[in-house]
Amino acid sequence: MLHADGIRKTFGNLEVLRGVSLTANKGDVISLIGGSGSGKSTFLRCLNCLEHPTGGEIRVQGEAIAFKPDGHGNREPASKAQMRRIRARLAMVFQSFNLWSHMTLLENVIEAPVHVLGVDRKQAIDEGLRLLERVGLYDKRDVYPAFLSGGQQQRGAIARALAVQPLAMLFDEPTSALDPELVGEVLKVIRALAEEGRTMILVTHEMSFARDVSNQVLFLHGGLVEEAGAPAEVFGNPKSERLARFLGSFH
Amino acid sequence: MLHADGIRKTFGNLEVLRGVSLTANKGDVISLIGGSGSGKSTFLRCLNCLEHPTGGEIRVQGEAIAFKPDGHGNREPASKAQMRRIRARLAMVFQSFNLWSHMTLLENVIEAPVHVLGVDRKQAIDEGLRLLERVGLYDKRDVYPAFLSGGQQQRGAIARALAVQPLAMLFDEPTSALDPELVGEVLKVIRALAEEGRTMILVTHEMSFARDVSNQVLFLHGGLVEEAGAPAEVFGNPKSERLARFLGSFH
Amino acid sequence: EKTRVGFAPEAYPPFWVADANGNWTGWEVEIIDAVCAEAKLDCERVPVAWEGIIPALLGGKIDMIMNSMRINDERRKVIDFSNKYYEVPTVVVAAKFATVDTTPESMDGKIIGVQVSTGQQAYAEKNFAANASEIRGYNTQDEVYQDLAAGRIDVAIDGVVAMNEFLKSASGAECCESKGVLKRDPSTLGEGYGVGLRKGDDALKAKINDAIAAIRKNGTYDAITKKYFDFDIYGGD
Amino acid sequence: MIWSPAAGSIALLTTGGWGSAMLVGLARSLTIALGAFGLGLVIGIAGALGKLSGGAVMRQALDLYTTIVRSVPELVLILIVYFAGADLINGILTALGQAKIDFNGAIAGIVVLGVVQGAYSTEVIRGAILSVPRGQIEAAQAYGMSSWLTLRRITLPAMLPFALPGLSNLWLIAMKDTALLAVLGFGELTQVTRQAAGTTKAYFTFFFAAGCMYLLATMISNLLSRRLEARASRGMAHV
Amino acid sequence: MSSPPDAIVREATARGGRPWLDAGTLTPVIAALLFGAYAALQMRWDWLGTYYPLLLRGLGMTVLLVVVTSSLGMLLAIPIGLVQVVGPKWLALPARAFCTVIRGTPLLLQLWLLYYGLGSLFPQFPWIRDSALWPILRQAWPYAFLGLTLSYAAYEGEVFRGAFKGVPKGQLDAARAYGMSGFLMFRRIWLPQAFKRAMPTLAGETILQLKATPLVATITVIDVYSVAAQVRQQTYLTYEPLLLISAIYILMAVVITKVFARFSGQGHDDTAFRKS
Ligand SMILES: Nc1ncnc2c1ncn2[C@@H]1O[C@H](COP(=O)(O)OP(=O)(O)OP(=O)(O)O)[C@@H](O)[C@H]1O
Ligand SMILES: Nc1ncnc2c1ncn2[C@@H]1O[C@H](COP(=O)(O)OP(=O)(O)OP(=O)(O)O)[C@@H](O)[C@H]1O
Ligand SMILES: [Mg+2]
Ligand SMILES: [Mg+2]
Repeated sequence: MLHADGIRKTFGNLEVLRGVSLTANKGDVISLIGGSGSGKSTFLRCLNCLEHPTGGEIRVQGEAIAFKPDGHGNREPASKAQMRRIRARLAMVFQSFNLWSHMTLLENVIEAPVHVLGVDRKQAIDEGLRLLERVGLYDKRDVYPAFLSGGQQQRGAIARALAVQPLAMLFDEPTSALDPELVGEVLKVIRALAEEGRTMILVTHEMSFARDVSNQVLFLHGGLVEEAGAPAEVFGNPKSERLARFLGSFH
Repeated sequence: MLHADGIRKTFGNLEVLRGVSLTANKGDVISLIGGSGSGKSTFLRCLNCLEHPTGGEIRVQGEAIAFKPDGHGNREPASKAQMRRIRARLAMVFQSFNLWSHMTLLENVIEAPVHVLGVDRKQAIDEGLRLLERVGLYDKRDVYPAFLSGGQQQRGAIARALAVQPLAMLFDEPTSALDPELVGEVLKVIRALAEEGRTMILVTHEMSFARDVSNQVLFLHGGLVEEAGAPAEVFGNPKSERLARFLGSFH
Repeated sequence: EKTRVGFAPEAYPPFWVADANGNWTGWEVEIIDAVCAEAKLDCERVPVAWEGIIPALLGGKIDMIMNSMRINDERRKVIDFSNKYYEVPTVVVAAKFATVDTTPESMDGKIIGVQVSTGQQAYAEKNFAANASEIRGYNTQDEVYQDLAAGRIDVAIDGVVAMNEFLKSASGAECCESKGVLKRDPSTLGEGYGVGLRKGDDALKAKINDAIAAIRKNGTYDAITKKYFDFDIYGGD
Repeated sequence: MIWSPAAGSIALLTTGGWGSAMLVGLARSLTIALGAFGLGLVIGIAGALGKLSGGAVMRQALDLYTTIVRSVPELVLILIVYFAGADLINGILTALGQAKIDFNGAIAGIVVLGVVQGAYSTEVIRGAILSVPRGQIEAAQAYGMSSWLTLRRITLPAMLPFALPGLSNLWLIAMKDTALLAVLGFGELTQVTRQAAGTTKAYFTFFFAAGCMYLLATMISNLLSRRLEARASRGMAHV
Repeated sequence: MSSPPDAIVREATARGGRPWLDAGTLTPVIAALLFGAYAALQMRWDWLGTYYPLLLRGLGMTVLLVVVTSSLGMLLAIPIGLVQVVGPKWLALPARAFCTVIRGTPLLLQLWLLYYGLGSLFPQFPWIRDSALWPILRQAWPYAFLGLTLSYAAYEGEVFRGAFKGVPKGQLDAARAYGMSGFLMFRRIWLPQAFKRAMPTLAGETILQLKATPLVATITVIDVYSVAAQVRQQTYLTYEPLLLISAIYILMAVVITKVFARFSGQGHDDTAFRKS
């Protein structure tokens, strides 16, 4: 359903991704792990074209994103309309949530359905309230993000993502900005989504969580996939020495 | 050497501390643990009068800090000179470092010795450079804090504290603002200080570290010391149910 | 097609007097009306700050200036003038106790106040600059009188009519008196007061000149003048 | 007599009709200020967007505009824009075979001050847009919003709390700058005050009264803008 | 006006983080050069020969006004800002009122009130009129300096209020924690940091002060603007004098920017504050 093939990305002279591939089928939960600066976030952002990959191909439900040269030695999406269509289906949950600060929680949730997908406002509100209830934030629907705790904001961001009925959800370190006490709360929601059969791709530092929830783990190192496989395999029996060292530094 | 006796502190109607006592002898390393909002920071700030305790007594090397009513229903130190003298000997390392941003690292380190203690500038610089070398920041002596990483700032703040040759050092969550990678770095410095026999009082969320480094642990809850004792005892065999639950949420 | 007559919206009695509703009255206002009526012009008065009044004429924002403007050589370089429609002597005024007359020597060490870009400023610059301690330029004549009364300037120069008006006022009567009439000096003090026109606007100029002559002849001019003055303000021919 | 006793001053304001003339002047000042501020706002939004996302040529041209306007005194700018602006417009109209237009009165004042205000608004709004956290805009992109939709739904409303303090300052400046139009002979508050003072010779009374009117207008504006700010930043945590 | 000073263009470029002299920079430079050439060839500049001594004198007065009033104003502004943050009510309220009144009324009106209002009260008192001060009080410049100083003090008082308030509490906590006395903390930590925060605003505000100086012409003080106005009135040239002094003001604004850039010095920025 979502294929990335040989994604490369350079920033100036810095080669961050040197050919990273990934295939996500419906219901897959894929974790990306790796050291700081290994390009996990960059790869995730390439998937929905927030960064324009320097090379490689991205296909969503068989449709390849078309690129053209951007005149500065990089590529950019050839059709803005296509890019927007695809983005709207790959909902991203940011590490720092990025809820829109001038909108209440409910307004955040219905914004994209109403203004991007053209859903009827009334219907979007019904659906939005249902989703907020689902993540336990029904009471907070009229509150502005600044007045929510980190964990509540994170769950709000998840509701916002769910509201566009995404093909796949992209999570960038969904818990790293949270208190240890809030981590559990958010992981619970993600785990529930996984059990529902949602397609998810997540960058995470929580190894135990990655092991728990995902059916595929990719270890990025030096801009390449150093090792990939089922979590039991990757965590239980790391083949690469680097992965072993990386896992050793966690307890 | 440092005694706090029945410290109480209320903010408006909020009773944050309801009688907390602590005795630190030379070479003691005391960890304060407890849930968020349990008053750990407040207690630490009471020790050097950054907050004026509503009740209780503080004695430093046998000398009690004298208080008088401040006219707003609280107390304030009776003698500013005494308070300043005592503060200068209880060096505080803040959670957010609070290095003075308009001074280079070296200037930060020599500021209090030169301007508060009246040490000769030349001598203060010599000592300051020695301390910066000790925390591995000799190269960064002429850099402004904004250009240092979190861990470097934290170590700089420790050097600044050491420069006043404190009787005791007060640490407020010395690692919580740091990357996991930087935590180790700072903990190493603190451990070295502990091995030198420095008196330290620290607020921390790192249970493993508290266990490792301290000879006394205080668990604060509801404005009171819920449990106190040697780390082996407190961690290994918590008597209070609350402490057990609190420790359970860590792994 | 309207003819726009530029004037500086400042009190200059008895030529220009404003009331609170923004209506202007005064000798010159009535003369403007009479001239326009005579010349069959549909006139509209347009307020323009004095210091920008000639640029406004040149820039086509107004078509003529009727605002007690002296006809002098300096101005003739850039604009054209109608024949004069009045002329009064220029006088020197100072505090009663001051020993001042119209000679440069008597101006030694004095502060002279004049309105900027007027004939009297040009006269002062030309004749008194060497002696006076300062020639202070004001935006309005009214401010000159104010500072004269306050004793912040020693000497003021202005046409005798406006000056008399000031000397009749409470503050003027208290402090000051006329110290003499300046000699005629066409290059600075000019040859009377005329209507300022754009160069080449000869048709309008002819109309105005005819109208001035006509109202002089048919008695309108004298009728208006009688309301304000007990002498003939036209001056000699 | 320059310093009239209070009773006399009040009598001057109420009986001579000068008091109401000043109120009319104030109304004209406020009208011009409002027009200029509005025009400035339009220029400002366009200018800020041009500076942030326009081509190199446009950015440089805008930089030139804001730099010049912000370092040349308003008094000079007003004269330049008033004279050159009218010449330019009428020159163009003549070249097109149209009749000249009358570039006088309130419209001129609004255009002149609006061009000056526009330069400042450009910088205020540009700064405000830049203070919108990048993530807010990225989130909009991630949900497939087009640039225009992002601008309308996210960027502009989100920048408002940052822009409002600067904009309310600009409004106060617009109000006070109308006083400078006196150099063009406009009958706004300052001009009326001068006439009143000149005619009645009660200088202190009228200058003081005008000062009070400006101050009152400022304080009311402050009150309103504080309300507006509170409303716009209702989503921001109070610190 | 001749070509805009390179420095401004470069300034503008540096701010945008763009290289100096790309295609975009060339456009306005070329436009300015063309305009400069037009101005030089098509406009009249012969009057410069006659008026340059006056222009220089006026320029001197303008520079003096800016330098003196902003220095004095700054000295007033610091306490005005400070008492509003930490002062007792009886000091904070008057300071607040002072800022509101001055900022809420046009400077033009303030100058008139001072010169024609206050200034003309003095001569009514014989003991002032006969005093040694009278020769100074009857001049216009004292009122110009006073008016501009008060205005700068009020605007900058507001800036300093924000700057003092903006210094993070933690910075002061740290100073207290090391036993600094109130005054030492003010001198060593609070004031320097407030200054750093105020600096960028101060540069802009000082340019505003420069731009306010022409108003003194309305109370008969001869600054560079009033000389240009005189030239306009005497030569009836509409544009040339205006363009010349525009160029002069732009140059002065560049100098002010540079001077403040030097003062605000090197190194640190606010990122440390943002982290916490
Ligand atoms: N816009 C950019 N311009 C230049 N370099 C960039 C940019 N974005 C990221 N990089 C660089 O690319 C590298 C990979 O960054 P990325 O954020 O993808 O790492 P990461 O694996 O997500 O790390 P972390 O775990 O710390 O979030 C880093 O060296 C980073 O400095
Ligand atoms: N200046 C203050 N005014 C009012 N309430 C305060 C103030 N400082 C702290 N509090 C309150 O006192 C309580 C204890 O705060 P404190 O910062 O000491 O907690 P803590 O144990 O350090 O928590 P954490 O682990 O989250 O840092 C909290 O409820 C807090 O809201
Ligand atoms: Mg990342
Ligand atoms: Mg704390």
